[in-house]
Amino acid sequence: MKQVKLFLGPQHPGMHGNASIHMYVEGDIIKKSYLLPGMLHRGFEKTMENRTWMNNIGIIPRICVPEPDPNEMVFANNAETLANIEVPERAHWIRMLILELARLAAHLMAFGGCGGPTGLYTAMYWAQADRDGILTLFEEITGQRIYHMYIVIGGVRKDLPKGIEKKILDYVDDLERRLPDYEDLVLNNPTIIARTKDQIMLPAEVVWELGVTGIGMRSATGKAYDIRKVAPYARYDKVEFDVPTATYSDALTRIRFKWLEMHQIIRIIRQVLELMPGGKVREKALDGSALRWQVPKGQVYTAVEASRGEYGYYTVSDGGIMPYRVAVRGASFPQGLLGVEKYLPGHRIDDAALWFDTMGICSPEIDR
Amino acid sequence: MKKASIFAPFKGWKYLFKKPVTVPMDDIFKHPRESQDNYRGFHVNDWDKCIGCGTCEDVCPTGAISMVERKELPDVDGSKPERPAVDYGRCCFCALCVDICASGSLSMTKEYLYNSPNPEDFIYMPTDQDITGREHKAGYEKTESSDLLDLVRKPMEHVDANERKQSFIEIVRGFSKEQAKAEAARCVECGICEKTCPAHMNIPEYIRAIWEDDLEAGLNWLYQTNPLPSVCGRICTHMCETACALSNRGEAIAIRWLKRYIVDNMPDDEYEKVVMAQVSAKGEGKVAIVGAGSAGLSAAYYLGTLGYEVDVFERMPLVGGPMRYGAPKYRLPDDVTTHDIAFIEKLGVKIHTNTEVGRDVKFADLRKKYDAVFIATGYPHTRGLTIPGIGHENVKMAMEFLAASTDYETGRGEMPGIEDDVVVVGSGNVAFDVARTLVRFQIEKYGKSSVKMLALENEQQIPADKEEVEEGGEEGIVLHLGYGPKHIVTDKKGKLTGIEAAKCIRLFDENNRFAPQLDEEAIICVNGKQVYLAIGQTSDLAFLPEDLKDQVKIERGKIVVNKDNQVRGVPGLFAGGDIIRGMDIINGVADGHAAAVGIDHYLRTKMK
Amino acid sequence: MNLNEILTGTLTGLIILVFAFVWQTTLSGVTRKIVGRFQKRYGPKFYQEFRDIFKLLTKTGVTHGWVYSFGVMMALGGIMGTAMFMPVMRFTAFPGLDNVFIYVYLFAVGMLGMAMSAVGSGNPLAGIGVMRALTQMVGYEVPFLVVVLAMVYGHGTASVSELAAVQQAAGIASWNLVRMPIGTVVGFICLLGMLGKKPFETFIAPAEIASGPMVEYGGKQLGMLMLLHEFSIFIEVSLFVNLFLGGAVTVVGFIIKYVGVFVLASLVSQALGRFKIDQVIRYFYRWPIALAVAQALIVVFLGWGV
Amino acid sequence: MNKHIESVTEAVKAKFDVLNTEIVRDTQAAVDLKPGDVHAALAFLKAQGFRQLSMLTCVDWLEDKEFQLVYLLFDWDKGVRLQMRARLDRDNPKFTTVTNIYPGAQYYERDVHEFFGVEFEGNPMSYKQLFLENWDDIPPMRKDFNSRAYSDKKFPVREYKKDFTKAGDGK
Amino acid sequence: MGEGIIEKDKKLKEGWEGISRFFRANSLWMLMYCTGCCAIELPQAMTSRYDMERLGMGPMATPRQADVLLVTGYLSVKTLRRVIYAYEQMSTPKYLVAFGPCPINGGIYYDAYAVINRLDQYLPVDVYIAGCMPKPEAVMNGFQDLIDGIKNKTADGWKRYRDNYEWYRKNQIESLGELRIKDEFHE
Repeated sequence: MKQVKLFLGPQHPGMHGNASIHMYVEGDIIKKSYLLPGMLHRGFEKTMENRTWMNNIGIIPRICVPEPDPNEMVFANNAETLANIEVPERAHWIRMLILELARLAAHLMAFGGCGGPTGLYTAMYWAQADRDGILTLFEEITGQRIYHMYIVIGGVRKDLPKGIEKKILDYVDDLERRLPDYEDLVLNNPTIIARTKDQIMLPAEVVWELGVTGIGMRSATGKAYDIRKVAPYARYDKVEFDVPTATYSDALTRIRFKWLEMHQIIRIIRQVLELMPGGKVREKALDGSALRWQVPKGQVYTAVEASRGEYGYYTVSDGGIMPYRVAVRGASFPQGLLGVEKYLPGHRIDDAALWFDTMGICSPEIDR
Repeated sequence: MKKASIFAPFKGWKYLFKKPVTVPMDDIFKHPRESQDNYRGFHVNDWDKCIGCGTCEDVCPTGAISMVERKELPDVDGSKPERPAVDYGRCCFCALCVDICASGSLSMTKEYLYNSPNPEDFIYMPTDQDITGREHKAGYEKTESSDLLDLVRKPMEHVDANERKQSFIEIVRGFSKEQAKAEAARCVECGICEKTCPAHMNIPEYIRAIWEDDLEAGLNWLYQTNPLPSVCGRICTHMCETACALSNRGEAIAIRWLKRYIVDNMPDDEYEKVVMAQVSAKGEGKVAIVGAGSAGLSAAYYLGTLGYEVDVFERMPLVGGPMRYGAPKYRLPDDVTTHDIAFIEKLGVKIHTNTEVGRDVKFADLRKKYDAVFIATGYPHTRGLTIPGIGHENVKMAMEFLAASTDYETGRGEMPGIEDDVVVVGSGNVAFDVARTLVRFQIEKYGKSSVKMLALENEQQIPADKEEVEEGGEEGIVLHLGYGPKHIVTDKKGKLTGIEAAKCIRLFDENNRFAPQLDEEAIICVNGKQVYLAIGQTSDLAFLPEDLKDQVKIERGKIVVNKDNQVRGVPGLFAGGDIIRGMDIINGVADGHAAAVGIDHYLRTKMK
Repeated sequence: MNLNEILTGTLTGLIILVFAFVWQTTLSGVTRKIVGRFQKRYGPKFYQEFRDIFKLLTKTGVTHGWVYSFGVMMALGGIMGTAMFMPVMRFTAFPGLDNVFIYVYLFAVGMLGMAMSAVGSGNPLAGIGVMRALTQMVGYEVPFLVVVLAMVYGHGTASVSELAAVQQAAGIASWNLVRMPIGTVVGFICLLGMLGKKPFETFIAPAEIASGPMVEYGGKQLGMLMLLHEFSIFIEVSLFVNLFLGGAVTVVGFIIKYVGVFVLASLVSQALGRFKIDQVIRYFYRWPIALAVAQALIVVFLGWGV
Repeated sequence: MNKHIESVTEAVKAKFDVLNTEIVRDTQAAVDLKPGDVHAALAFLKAQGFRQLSMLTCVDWLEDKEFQLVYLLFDWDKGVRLQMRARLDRDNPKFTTVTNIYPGAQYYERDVHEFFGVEFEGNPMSYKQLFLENWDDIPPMRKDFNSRAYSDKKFPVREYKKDFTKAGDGK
Repeated sequence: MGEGIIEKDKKLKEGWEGISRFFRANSLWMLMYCTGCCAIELPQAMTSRYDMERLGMGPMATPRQADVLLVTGYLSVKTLRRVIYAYEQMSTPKYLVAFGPCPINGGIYYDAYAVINRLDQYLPVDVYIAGCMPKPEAVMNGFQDLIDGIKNKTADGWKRYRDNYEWYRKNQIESLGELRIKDEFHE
């Protein structure tokens, strides 16, 4: 049979973000495929070497657009480790709140996003509308909807505004009431089940081979491989939550995991709001004005659990006012590049977009 | 977990009968929804508050802000006539500029709607209007936690009041390396201080050198404009710190202490290298300098570096003028002055002490023997007061007292005769110097101190430095502020018992001229056995020959000079320091430098 | 058939065409609003579809060779021709010529034109889309024809207007919906397939093959394609109304039935995902075909529903 | 302090010629190895439980004229992270692939090659451009590459014609 | 007489243009191409909360079908190349809306080696929307501006592109090297 070359993206309705999958198909079956990244390559790692430590907070959220806060968190955390800064207790809890809200927004987007490749646009409409509530909360807390620049070296930029706790609780209560609707619409929908059950498998060996993390890893290995549990940061060791695990990772499981995790996020948010102590929110331990903050020499890597998996920065400081080098580990780098090359072939064209979606691939963080 | 069923997805049809979550069209187009309180919208800038420091420009991670000079703005101390323009083709709305703004003038609105087909429309100079031109509400503003400036000065260690009262030990201990670096890191390099400094010292540059731990470069920067850094690092009036951008919201950078840190921590041999490295071309000519105060020494140094033959004539036995005979040793130890002067002398400058022009040397001879003459004789005399009883023998003059006390401290004279209960009239730095010196003497002589101060100015108007007032208070000086002296009170035996003063209602008249008005009803009497007058100083130009006196124009007690510090209408005669500007050490340094440049210029043109 | 009949027939056909266009385009807009409600929003104005179509027609077109250009014309012509034959209420342009099979064949002309044109554009995605469309057609045609044949057998006529008339005898009870409920369900599922509604949207599938056959259309050609789309919806829904819901005597009746069917199909579509093409075939060849055969057996052997 | 962190560094120290070790934080350590030991050490550590290569990256030490390869390993069961670092000669940056130990390294090696110019023998794919297209300069992440200059040369910047210096403008 | 006919012709043409503009303004189909980060607010604008369909705007799968090209934020050189392909494939009249600061003057990537600074060097832009990133309301107001621009004939970027094609092409090639490349670099 003749092989035809197809491009999934960069301009393609099924593509999340600006990337391209080159596929050679025979009939409907993909025989060979590659990801063409770099359409969103901005040279962030280089740009960061030319900005001061504080200035970097202003630009890095753009590395991962749907969930920008882990960027700020790992960057700040690296600098704090190198400079030995003790973050105030309250700031830890606010950071958790922000990270969980961001995770919730990202999960809603990804959960609704699976409606795109499967044709269930209603899920997307609903989820995006619910996500808007989080963005409004973010606007009130941090000052912007998408790029918050809120988690900074030494804590967080501002204290929570008055009365926000109630708004957050109202929002999560409201969302929790609607989660069963999502289950009915997506997870119990026979057409979606037909598309996703027992398909687009991710066996445990592949997880280890590629280095896939996050939901993919947990749904395949059956272990709670979540950095929040394995090596807790902030104050995740002080809150109770479950990590859904499974040993059979098909597309449906991975979509369902997002839904299950949303419940856990809501649980964490409630605990955070309940347990959050008072006090100051930022420790200014670096000397001088932000123009002259110097971080001591050292090399450190920090990773947090983003909605898509392990998200980390490797930061090198030579003691100057700018980082000497920052390397970004995008959570979707392994499954996005090597995964597409090795494990997408054999699937049908129809699966490519869904593969991309359920593996949790975010092209800006691959490209940087 | 519910079971999958074909009917499950249709349960969502219930939303057909519910109100949609959509924002109505009117809320988007006609009356766009208001953003949340904290929203980082477009910039607004309060031009009255803005000082044009350009810190926003420095911090902007995208290079979106550029400072634009505005001609209509006044170019005054503590600000620049520049205002930021924001390029919305760059801005990423991070609000770091708001967080760092030194004056707190920048903030953001809640506005978020702006679009245009013309890219030229996206650069804007924020005023109280943002780029949209619509009515707006305040959005993002900085808080204490988001502030990016370090507004608190690194604490400077001082000798405790009780300890320092006992002797003339230097009060300020100076920065350690860590403290100096940390203090230097606070600087935002706006350069506003540089304009205010009479000597226009390269303040941001030498602070940066400290921060980068490159003291040699720092010292180099210092000697570009100031050959008396050790002295200025201690007793400069530091107008730069008043102007400092950080002083708008917090404590100014300790520029004076940082300067002192450089000179104190530089080993002598390297120090000499830096000083000698300044020497450049060989100039031809001889210059006489009258007075070895700050202006005279500064001129001598720079003329020396230019290779001129310089002779300095000093009336007193020690070099330094007010540095030596004015400033008390607890502020300016003697060896510091010697240290600075030693390097100036190393350049080959000849200083003739105990040589008073007009008495030992004729001024007319100087004019003949030298190619140029620079007069910087300063304010050697205390201004008098015309009130009844002022001629009493126990009414003493500040300058004379300070000179005598220097002689005592340096072992050249007796302790001046002081009583155990005294009143100092005046509230300038000199008055405090007198008062605090008196405290030390009293403790040495009587074991306890009782010094009172009487001044016209009230607490807000007081001209002395804040730390002088604070430290004076710590040392037990009692202030009587806001009273003008009426007459000296004596008892029947003619012994001085105090001074009577009336409440001062007003210090300046409508034209802002000094014209104190006293309330004759509210009278107090401050008791004391001696009265020290420290209400200002005057110059002494008696040495000038008669023919010159006519040519030299004097306005309000100050000689009028042109921009090269040449006395107007008298070629070859230059003047500087207190006699042209009033009392200030850094003014002297600046004048000395300017005069050196002027003399160099004058001599070069003359030689040709 | 004399000239007079042909003339009046053509005139009626044209009126039906205009009606079809205005009606279906309006309804499409209204349905977008209803579907919007399901998605918790308001949706566009009800006349949005008109604006879309006219806008496309004012744009410049592109051509990818004569096969492409001719195919579009052929498809539009074929579908418009088919629409003219559709009995609406009591009006039939060409009485006696409204045999069910006429639609099947005439419809195929339109589909063929479109397939030709799409393949002619040279885009592999269009090729895949056409392949999928034809495969899907094979999928839904078989059960649908089985049900229709059973109906034809039961009622003894193949004329759509007559089939409709038969059902108007005794009110709702005589509708095929009641007489042949299993057949109606199969018919509705096949209608979803014909309309390209989810779960049978596979041949358009924007997220997979970027709207399939339509991938290379733009400007005027796309406008024509949209017109074609409206007409084919009209044909398919009217056919369903006539065959299963007893046609219509009055305008109100027709409109209610038509709206009911179309809105239901759209709502179902929005609540479901799309099948893969192999699943489509497997699906049609499992339940609908089994039910259709069962319905046929019931009609033929038990005589129920006749 | 995580109890495993020291045992791991000790084990590496015992087996290999370790240049330097450093405890970065309570769950993270760093070891500097000679380039020749990297493969053996990676294989050893993988057997010890470091089943994941989180990232492979590179640091350009321009003044030392060296490239530093950093292998970030993570043990998911113990929650311990290890930075394994080795320095290469900057003028001749060649190394051997580790894809036989960690297959996931393939694209990281490609990334490092693209942005630093380090060649990985045994990974033929690593020689091809990935993120960049028509790149016509030295590898961009090297310290001697000036991003601003390149941008200014290639992409014109807008020069606004608006004049703010006059009073009353900008309103 | 002849003049009368020309006059009438002109009027007819104008009338037709007016009608066309009315339809174009109220039915803008946008190309779903997320070129940069500002695309993250587009789903918000398009879905239930802001429901952009009310403006007659909807996403379209391919450039041929679309009327508006959205440059959502920065353009890396690699994307610029594809955006140019896409823009040239769209059938006229076509419009281009640029989001955020990056297409105006480089935004935060003004010194990045991989991102262009000024979009108007390469493609004509009809509306710029300020904000990083623009809120959905801002996006919709931007589109409203575009709609107004179409109605009063100011949004004519596609004509500019046609008339100054050489100039645009020259700039494109200067920054991109070659315009068309075969991106089969994997094989």
